[in-house]
Amino acid sequence: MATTQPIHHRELAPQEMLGRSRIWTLVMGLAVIGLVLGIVSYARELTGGMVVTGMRDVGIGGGATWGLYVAFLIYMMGVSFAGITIAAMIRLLKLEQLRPVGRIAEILSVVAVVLGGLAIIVDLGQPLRGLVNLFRYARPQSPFFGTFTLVLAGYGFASLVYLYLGSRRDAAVLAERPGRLQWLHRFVASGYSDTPEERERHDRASFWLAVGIVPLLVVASSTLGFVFGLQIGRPGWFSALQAPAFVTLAGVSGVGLVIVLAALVRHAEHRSDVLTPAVFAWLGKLMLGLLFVYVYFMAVELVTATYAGSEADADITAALLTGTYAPIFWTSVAFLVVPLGLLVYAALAKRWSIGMLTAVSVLVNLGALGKRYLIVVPSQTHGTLLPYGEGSYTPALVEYGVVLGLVALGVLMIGAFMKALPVIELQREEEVGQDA
Amino acid sequence: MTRYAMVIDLDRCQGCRACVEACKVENNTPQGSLWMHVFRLEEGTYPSTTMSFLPRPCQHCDNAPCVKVCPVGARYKREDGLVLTDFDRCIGCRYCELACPYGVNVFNWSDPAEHQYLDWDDPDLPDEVRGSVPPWHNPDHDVVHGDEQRRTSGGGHAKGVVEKCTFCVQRLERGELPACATTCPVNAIIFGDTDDPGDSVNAEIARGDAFDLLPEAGTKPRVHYVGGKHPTRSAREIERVEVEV
Amino acid sequence: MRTVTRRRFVQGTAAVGGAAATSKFLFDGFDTVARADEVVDAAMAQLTEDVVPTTCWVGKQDCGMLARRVNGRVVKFEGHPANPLNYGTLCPKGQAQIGAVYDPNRVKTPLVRTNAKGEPGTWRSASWDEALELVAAEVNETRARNPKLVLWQKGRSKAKSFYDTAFVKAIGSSKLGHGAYCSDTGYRALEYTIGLHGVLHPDFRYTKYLLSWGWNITNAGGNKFCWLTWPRHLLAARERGMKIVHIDPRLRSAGPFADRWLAIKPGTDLAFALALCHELIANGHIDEEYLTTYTNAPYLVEDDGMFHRGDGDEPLVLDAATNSFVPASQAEAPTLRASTSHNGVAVKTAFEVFAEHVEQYTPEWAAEVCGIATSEIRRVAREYGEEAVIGSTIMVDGVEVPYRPVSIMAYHMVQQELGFQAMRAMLIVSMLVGAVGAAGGQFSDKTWKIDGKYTSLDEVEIGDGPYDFTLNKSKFYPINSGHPGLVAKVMADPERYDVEELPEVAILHMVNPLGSFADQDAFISTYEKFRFVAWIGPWISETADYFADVVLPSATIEKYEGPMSATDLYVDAKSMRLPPMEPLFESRGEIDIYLDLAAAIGVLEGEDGYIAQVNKALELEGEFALPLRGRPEVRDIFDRWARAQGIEEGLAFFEEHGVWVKGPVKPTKFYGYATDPVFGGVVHRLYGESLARYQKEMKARGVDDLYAVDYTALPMWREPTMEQSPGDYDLYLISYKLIEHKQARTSYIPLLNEISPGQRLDINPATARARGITDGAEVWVESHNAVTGETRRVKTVAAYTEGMRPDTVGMPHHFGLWTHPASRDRGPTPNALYFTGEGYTVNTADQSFHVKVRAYPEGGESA
Amino acid sequence: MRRTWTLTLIVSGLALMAISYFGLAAPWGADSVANSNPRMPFAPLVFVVGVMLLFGSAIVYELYGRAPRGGGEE
Repeated sequence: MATTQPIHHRELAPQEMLGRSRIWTLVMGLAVIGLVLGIVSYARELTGGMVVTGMRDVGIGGGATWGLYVAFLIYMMGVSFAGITIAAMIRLLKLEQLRPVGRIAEILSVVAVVLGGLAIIVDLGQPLRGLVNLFRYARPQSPFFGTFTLVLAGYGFASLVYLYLGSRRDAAVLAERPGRLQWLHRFVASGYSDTPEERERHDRASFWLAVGIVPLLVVASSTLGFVFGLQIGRPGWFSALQAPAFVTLAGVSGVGLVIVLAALVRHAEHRSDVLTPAVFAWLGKLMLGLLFVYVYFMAVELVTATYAGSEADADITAALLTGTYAPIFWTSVAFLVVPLGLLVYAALAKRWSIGMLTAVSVLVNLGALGKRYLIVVPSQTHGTLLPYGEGSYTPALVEYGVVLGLVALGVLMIGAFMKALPVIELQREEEVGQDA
Repeated sequence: MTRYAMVIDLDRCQGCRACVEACKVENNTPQGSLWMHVFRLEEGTYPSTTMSFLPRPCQHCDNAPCVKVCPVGARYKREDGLVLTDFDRCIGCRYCELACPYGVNVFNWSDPAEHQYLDWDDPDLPDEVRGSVPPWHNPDHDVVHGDEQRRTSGGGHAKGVVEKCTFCVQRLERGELPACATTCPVNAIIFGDTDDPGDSVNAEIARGDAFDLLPEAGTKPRVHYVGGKHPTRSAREIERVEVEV
Repeated sequence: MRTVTRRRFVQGTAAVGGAAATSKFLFDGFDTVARADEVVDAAMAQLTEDVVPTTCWVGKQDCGMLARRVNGRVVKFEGHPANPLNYGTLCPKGQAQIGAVYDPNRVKTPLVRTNAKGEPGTWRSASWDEALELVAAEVNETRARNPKLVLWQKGRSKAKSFYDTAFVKAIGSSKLGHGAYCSDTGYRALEYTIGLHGVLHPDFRYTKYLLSWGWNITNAGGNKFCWLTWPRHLLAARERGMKIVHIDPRLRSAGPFADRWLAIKPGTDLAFALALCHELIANGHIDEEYLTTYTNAPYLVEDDGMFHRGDGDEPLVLDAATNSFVPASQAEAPTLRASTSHNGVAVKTAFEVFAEHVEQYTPEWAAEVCGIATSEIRRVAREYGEEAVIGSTIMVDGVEVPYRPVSIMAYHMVQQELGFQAMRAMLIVSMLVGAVGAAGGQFSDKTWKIDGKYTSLDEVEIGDGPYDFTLNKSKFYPINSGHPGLVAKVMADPERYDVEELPEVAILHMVNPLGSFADQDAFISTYEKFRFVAWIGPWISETADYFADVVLPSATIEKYEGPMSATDLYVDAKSMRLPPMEPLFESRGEIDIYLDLAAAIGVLEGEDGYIAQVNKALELEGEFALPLRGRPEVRDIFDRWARAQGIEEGLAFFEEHGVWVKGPVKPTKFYGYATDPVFGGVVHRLYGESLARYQKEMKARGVDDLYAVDYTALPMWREPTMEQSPGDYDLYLISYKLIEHKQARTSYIPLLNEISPGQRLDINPATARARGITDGAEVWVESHNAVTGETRRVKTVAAYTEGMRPDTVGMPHHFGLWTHPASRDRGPTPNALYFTGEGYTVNTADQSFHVKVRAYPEGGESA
Repeated sequence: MRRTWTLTLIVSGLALMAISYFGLAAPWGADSVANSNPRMPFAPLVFVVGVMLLFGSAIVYELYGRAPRGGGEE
């Protein structure tokens, strides 16, 4: 039976407000340290110039001019893409059982966009000019235009809206209870009343929002792929596969992070009630699908590089398979292929252990990072078309520091959100009613 | 209407790198920033070894990848064929550097003012250079150029921006040839206007043995080569320069 | 601590607070519109710009330059379009020298030493007057006893060396140059053989077949010109179809310009040349007319190797016309080949002797010695002989001259133990086909001017000692090139060389024995013996650093110097170095320094004074002569010179035009065949009778065979002394020039160090791998003295190249300096590996730059 | 009314994006100085604004006629 009653009459289950566990505090503490390190590192880069990084000019400089930062940017864009896709799919395909991870995905998406944006800024030689000149002069013809405007402004904003609208109801619930954050909850709730028409309206709005977002995402992530895909000057990049490959690997890593976060929340905040194995199984299958496609792309790319490839492509492939980059390459491949195996097994055995999925997710994300790195760097150090000889690139401590800082910032943002609003949607009272 | 082009005669080039030095002095480029590079290449094994030289300025492509990818239009193509960089607009994303198949772009990794061959121990240095850094500071680089009125000549203007060969835009405006073409002791660098039928550069381009660098990249360079042959990837670079950024 | 307290210039900026630096970074050129306009105004404000003609200072040939000045400061040097040497172009050094001009590490004031000699110096600034007085006092103290004990030594002379030779004459000092390290071996050989002052270079206008014999085509010039001018000639010739045979262990020197590469074993050039002679005679490629008419080839030689003079004192020839023995000068048709007897004395023509002598030097034999295929040797000999088209003539500017379009370019390669005779043999190759002084054939000097040494070298009187410290006219080195390295050896052990008086005071002018001469150790141990050393130069050289008592800072380009010949062989011109700026810091132009020094010493005025000597050297007579009283202005000296040359405007002409182009040189000036009298009236010495005489006299005075062995009438092969080093010293070390550098001093210029960073060991990859030496890795090079057994080693980095003979390694001869911050840590100099003295010095007292070495990786000492 | 506003925002958002991308931003091409400047200064910003309007419409749709503060209506 489902009789509507004003929500404030309902008692809030204690576990529904999160962010109180010891683990949470510990993680936040570490994040703060990481952030400080990041800030210190970036300060060094600003004052000393980018000479403090490991990057150098391509050619006579014998280096790579894009390095860890860009690899991280691409990775984050992928995560963000995947996050919002999952959220949107939950809407579009009415995947009720996945609703508990919906918001996790949304948050992930927003955070990832922010980090990606910052990654671009720290990679600029003239960061402040960048902020102004991009808005002022950005050229559609430059793939950067797409990456920058569409990705950052576009679905950064879109996912923010999405997150906001989705959070109103829970905010309204919390707004009822006095507390330090009541003002915030009231603001977010912005007069949400749990009337049927309000709900119905919200559902419709977020449905169309989702409909709007998904194509945008494909375009956006593809342009990011084009940033590399369209470069004739860079052997190993000029590949039609880049865009689709980008999108799929993005999906893989994103789903992975969702799984990790979900597992973390489930364990740390004891939410096995909603984050059921079924949820994980579903995500696992999704990852299996994407991973399968990606590994296929990877194989095709390798084959084309080894056989059809030009001399330059051949050199890069050599560097990847047997040369300088072989360790990173084969590790990344293993981190993607082994999980695929595990997932296939799980699918056949119909046994989706959360532990295994979490492990797999961590692996694929490391693998994804590695692959991003290998797309960016080798073509610069080993792909020069004129006989410059081999170059080399090793990220400097400063770069690791800055990236660490960015990750830490992301963690802090998520943690803060958990404090402010339920990271898992509050159950609607008809469900409560069922529980009762 | 003028359309500038350069022809480099590999039958004449002796690989002396005078062009490199002329460029550096003329354009005040900072330490580690070589806009012109001369490959000294070696192929084969003793005793059947062959050697060749290959000067490599910016190719000033008509279909320039760097121009296409520049997110803010700091790198742009002029109607007269020059591909220039607006040092005051560049945001330092180094996308042009990746897009260029020839590797001609140079980024100011550190403060150029502190990389002008002057960081030696000397208390009197400031007085000696009398505020002009480098001591051979060329005032042409302080002013704007072309109808577009942008500051595009010279190097080392700011930390964190990309620079490259400009065909010596400041000299062209004075009616002079680029520094490299002027100084070449064996006149291996021919520079001129392809829209002027009388210009000797056209005859050179028309030579049967003329070729472009990396034609497969479809960049349509305005720098052409005659004599010699396109370097193969089996060529080894000897006597590499050691840039210190 | 070398000079007054120093601190890092960059500290100023480094000290800027983090916050400030950050904002500087963030906002640096942030405003993207306003900025441009501001700078326009800023820059447009009061700029005065002009152009001053001058000449290059960094190289040896003083190319014409235009200095672009902004507000009185030079911002760029460009080639002078009208100067025949460079026609508007400049080499990398010419471009980069602006870095040397503004070098903050130049000596800024006269310096006086404040610490003991023999170690890096510490200095105090002094006034010019004080410094000059110090030098004058020491010089006069020694001059009073024996002016020859004052040693004046200079590196390369820039422009006409009138002002310094005038000084040497005025104070009557001894004099040393750098010649014995340059190509003087070749100079001696040519002066002696054909009377020209120079080494071998071609008539590029017509030559079609060039033996590039150890010529570093793409990096170095020849003895008469810098690299810049020669390649211009070479390319023009090549575009006319000239073929280049590159005879050099190292391909890089000719790079792409070698049509054929003969990787000859170092030190065997004499053998190769003798084999060519053998083949030319065998193939009948002989210009009989030239040989019989203009050389001593038909002279009759007795068994003792001396000419057959009969009763008179002129050598006799067998006149085919009258079939009688007549003095050479009276013969109508001397016989070239004859073996007969006269008055019971068995005689042969010199040519006969030569032909029999080279019988042994077959291509097969040479192939063994030189490591070149027999077929290649035969081929070169055949092509050279055929291309010579013996007997043909050509009209050049209305003058008919013999046409022999085959020639040899050879320069520093003669700096080897057998260099003197090797050069003679190479010249004889050219003589056999009559290419000497012919169109397209063999040149040596800019004009066909007979040098006084043609006679003097033939009439050397070997004394009995005691000898002067240069061993001039000694039984050790009767033909003497004045070898600073030998002087060092002599000073180390005078008794051994029968020398009593050693120099006490040295005035070193831009010469840096410690850095640029072979046998560094010898110099370090000898310059200590000078009571007083004065140094003149823009920087403190290594020699000055260790041994100078007083340093007099000279200007770089910002001074008057000249006059300079600007001829490129074919167009005659003169140029001037004019100061584009006032001398920087407290430096002074050299001429001012010598004027002041002469005044301080008290030899400025008077009949044989400095001024009088300058008048003589510049041929300033009558109205143009400088008054012998009072110190002249430097500009006035050159103004008088210019007017004496018939230029009414005087120096103003050069101040306006930069170069004085006199027009094309007449063929009668440089074609030996076309001069009047032909070849300047000298007889070319195919047969070096006097050399054999010297050997007799030397042996009579009981010198070691090592000194006398190469004094032979005809070039004779022997194994170089270095071959006696033990077998594990299995590599030959050669050194060579890089186009980016001039000697070692250009390593003061960071602009050049950037494109040519430092020392390296060029080594064939196969050779390197066999020794476990990897590309770019540190490697030890250890040399061995075959005479004394001494070994020396330096560490550098390996540079693989397939363009190097597997049994040969090479090092550029620059670098190895330590006084200038920019030149520090650029690796060692190969001069630290070479030896001088017995076994490593040519019989004309010139330096050999060959030595046997072994190479092993860092850490592989035991290897 | 709510619908009208929402649609207006969506349409204008799309319009701004289109106009900026095709009309105001720097023209496609690499052969003239004109290619390096947007036809209207800050055209890219207009594009971003367009994107924001487009998705902002959802907020308007949901919040139309609501005060930003206050918890539910009595």
